[in-house]
Amino acid sequence: MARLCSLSEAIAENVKDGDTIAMEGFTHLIPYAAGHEVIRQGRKGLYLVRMTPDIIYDQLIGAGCARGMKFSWGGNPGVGSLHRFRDAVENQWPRPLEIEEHSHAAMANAYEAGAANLPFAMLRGYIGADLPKVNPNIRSVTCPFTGEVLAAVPAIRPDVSIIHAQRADRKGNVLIEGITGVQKEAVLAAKRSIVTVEEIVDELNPPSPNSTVLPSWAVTSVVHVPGGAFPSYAHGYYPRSNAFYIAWDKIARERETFQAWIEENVMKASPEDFAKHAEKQPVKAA
Amino acid sequence: MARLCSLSEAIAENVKDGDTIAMEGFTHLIPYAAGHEVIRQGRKGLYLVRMTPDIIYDQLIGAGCARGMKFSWGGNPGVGSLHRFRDAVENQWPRPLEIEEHSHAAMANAYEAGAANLPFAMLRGYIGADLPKVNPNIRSVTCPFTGEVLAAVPAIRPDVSIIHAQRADRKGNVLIEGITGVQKEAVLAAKRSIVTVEEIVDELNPPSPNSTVLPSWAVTSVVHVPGGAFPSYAHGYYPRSNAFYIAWDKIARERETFQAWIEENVMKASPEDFAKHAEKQPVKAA
Amino acid sequence: MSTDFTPTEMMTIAAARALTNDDVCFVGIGAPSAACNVARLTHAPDITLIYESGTVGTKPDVLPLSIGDGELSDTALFTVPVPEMFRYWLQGGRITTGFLGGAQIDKFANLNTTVVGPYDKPKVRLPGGGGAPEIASNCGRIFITMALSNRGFVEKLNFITSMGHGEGGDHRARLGMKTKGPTRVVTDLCIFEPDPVSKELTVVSIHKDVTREQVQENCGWTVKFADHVEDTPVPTETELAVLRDINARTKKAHEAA
Amino acid sequence: MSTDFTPTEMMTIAAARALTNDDVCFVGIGAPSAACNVARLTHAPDITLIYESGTVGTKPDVLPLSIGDGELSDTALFTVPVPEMFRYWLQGGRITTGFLGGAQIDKFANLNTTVVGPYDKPKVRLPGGGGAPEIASNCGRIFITMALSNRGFVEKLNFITSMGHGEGGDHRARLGMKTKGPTRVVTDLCIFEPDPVSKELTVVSIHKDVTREQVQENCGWTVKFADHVEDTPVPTETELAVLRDINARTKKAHEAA
Repeated sequence: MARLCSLSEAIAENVKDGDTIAMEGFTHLIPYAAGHEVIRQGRKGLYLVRMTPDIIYDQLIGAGCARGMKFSWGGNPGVGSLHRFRDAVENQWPRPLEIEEHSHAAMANAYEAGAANLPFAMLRGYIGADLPKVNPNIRSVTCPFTGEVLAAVPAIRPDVSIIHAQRADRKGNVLIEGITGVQKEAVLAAKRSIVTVEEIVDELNPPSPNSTVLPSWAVTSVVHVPGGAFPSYAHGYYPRSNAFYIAWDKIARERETFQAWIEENVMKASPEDFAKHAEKQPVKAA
Repeated sequence: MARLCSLSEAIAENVKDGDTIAMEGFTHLIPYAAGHEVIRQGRKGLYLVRMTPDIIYDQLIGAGCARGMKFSWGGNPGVGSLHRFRDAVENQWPRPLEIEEHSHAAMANAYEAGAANLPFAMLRGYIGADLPKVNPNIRSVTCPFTGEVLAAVPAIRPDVSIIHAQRADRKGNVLIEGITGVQKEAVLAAKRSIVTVEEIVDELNPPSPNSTVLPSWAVTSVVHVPGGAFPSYAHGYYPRSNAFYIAWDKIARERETFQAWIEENVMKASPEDFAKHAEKQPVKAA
Repeated sequence: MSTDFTPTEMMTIAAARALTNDDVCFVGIGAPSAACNVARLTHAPDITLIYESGTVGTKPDVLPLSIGDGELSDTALFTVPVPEMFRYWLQGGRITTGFLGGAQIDKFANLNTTVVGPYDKPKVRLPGGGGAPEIASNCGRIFITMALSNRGFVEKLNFITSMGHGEGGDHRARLGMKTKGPTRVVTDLCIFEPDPVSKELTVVSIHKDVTREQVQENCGWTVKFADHVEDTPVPTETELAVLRDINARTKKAHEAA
Repeated sequence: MSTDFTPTEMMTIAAARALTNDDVCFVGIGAPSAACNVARLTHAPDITLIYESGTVGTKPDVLPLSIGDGELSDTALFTVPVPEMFRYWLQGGRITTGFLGGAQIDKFANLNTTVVGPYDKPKVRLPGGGGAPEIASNCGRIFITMALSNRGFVEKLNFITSMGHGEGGDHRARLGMKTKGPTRVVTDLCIFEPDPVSKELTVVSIHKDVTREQVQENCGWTVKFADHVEDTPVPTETELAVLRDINARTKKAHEAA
């Protein structure tokens, strides 16, 4: 059963130096507060996994927490480059970053295979593309019925996955709504998992019998962190701060401005500081 | 885009003699009205696919529509045997029935692979079981990363899939709620598809953004057939007639009583006759 | 303490007792379903019951006739598509206990629900495996419940639908399975558990007023008894009341519709 | 008819025109997203727009900054998990048109969004492929839109992120692909289509007040022109009004939050 606890406890108990870690959220519900707590606790040597390493991983990479990254699209969505990621790849600053690069389809299938306890995923993919030439973890498998050759990638099985969700009940059952990305798969594929939520409620009351629910017994820790997805958004709670995504480009461009920002907004801050972001109303009700 | 039409048109246009056909519904939302229309139109040589061939396929088999069947559990759920199925397998009456037998896990994965346009599905399955000895379509595939051997089965790609759902809008977008079984996969895996629905509405209004919806452009025909899932049930509309499932055991036990029932309730009946079953209220509101 | 109970009631209640609040249980229809819900309504209110129709955390008020009755979805925490049920939840290794019944069982707790007689020319064509082959291999452990009879408990199965302990010993481990397999078989006369080494089913407990001779007469192989065979505690009044209540509600509901 | 428009406006509108009501379109972010929504708000109101975040049949009122803005889910017919999007909908062969942009393109409409320079020691590390490799192979056809420039339209790519026509000719078919690949590349100066046989990108239409020399100056390879090169019709007042409206709403929304 999931343990309801503080964010510092959840990170301390579940995220170890050297872990393979997935913080997921496809633009929506990105667990920023948890990412900041990982930086504050000074984790080192993490192997980061994420389809779309955007600002959250730019921060972890720039803060020196990461030794490597598996990903399929690394950018500031709609804005441009991730400067800390580029600085690590191009100049090994603050340390070298080993990368393993896939397509979205391969990553999504690899999470799916992890959740399904399969050792690999297969897809009709990578045809005519150059990634298989530079990534030895893109192989092939032959259909035993038709002889067709398909692409194969290893399943993703993180030591720990971290996601943010709308709400949990007091037993630790979690509801996710809207763009759910690969979050359910990331949690089910992982050995341990942390879910930060906007609200803890008495009754989960999913709007549909087929809503996306993670039962308490499939989650390790549940933490109440209102606003914890800022500057991404929580469908039904608060909108995405596009302005922050645009502003990040300037903050992250230079090492000094980045470090000053981390010092001020991460090292000297706490999870409770995210609550103010939860107060904005979405432009449209969910 | 889906065509809204009558049931007789939908079956006439989409179900051909000799087709591989899947009528799905995991206890819930079984497309009985459509099955009866197939019998009324006298289709022959159908290759039936269904995880749980219960009464609906007992009727098609007894009526002589089928040449073969792929399945994983053939019984009258909670009641006992399918007497028409057994008569076909044990005595070749009214004609021989070629069978290909799988486990639920394999069938579910095979539909999933069909929907995903893969030639086969893999699973951790059939370990120590005898089915692979009698079914040459259970093979194996080796993980190109770990060397692990997994079971493999061909994807299911029906010529036509038929399901029943709660409602559609006037454009032909379909909503399915409750126990959704493998219906979405069956439709997406098929060349053509028919969805019978309890209601046609102006606005689909799914209760959750993540509700199970089949968009109009992924469906061939949508038909309004209230009560069309009787004696199974439609979540939110009417309950399962357990009494009919129990009664079927006696009806189907002898060829004569079966044939009399089909004559009276199928050959002399019409899709509109199902409407009376839609009037019963579920014991619990959905 | 009540003494007025049927063998079937004893079987269901004895089966229910092995379940705990922490179990995430994949429930077969029929006798397993009754046992799991009695557990939920007595000593294990927080048990998670899962049916292969995709219903997770279900709390039915009446026992389902089928694996996918509306009652299961109405009372579930959530309901997933069937492919997801078999992929993420069962194969994903999330289920602690699978609870199965069967038409036939052998002394290594292998089950047959496929055919009696040759597969190609069956004497009796049974429903088939359904979820059982992968429930048997992917759940943490397996409980089985079925009435003891010579027809059901046979020396050799015509067909292994789902593997228990195979040929016994470390057969499961040799096939790469990391799960425990059948750890308990509850009948209307006694309870079997596999011998720790040979894995042969061994009587560990006998129900009230049942003799060893009756057990042997109703079993198709030469029965092994444990060194110390317990007396199965008789049903408590609460257990019996709960079971009879749910059976009565169920009968009424199934005849009504 | 308006004459007061920018090359970027012309590009977006020309790109929008190729889409129809019957299209099920997988929309890339940026220029493709603007074009697809202009099509939806003008001549193709029933077009189905799909973003890789899992949003199906979305009708955003402002253009999303990211592929998964809340606007997309709020206005979608439904939203699916990302693995399902790539498995059932894209790989499932349900998408008629994929609409991509890119950092670099070659004359066979192969795209690079991965690296400039060697992969191991990149001069510029670009974001990577994202959905593009499988969009390019699994959609019925591909439209591409990007501004014409020497840096973007290059003789040889350092890296093929997603295959267009590969080495040209029947290269796609030889690799077993049954889809058409890129059928149109819309720039701010002209429109290319692949030659029916060689598959080399060929200018088929030039925008108003643009010369062939300008096209050549801004393209990194020796440009082929079709026998008959059309004049791209200038934007209509409706097209321009719709594009400017949505751009204005978008700017306001993105600066607000």
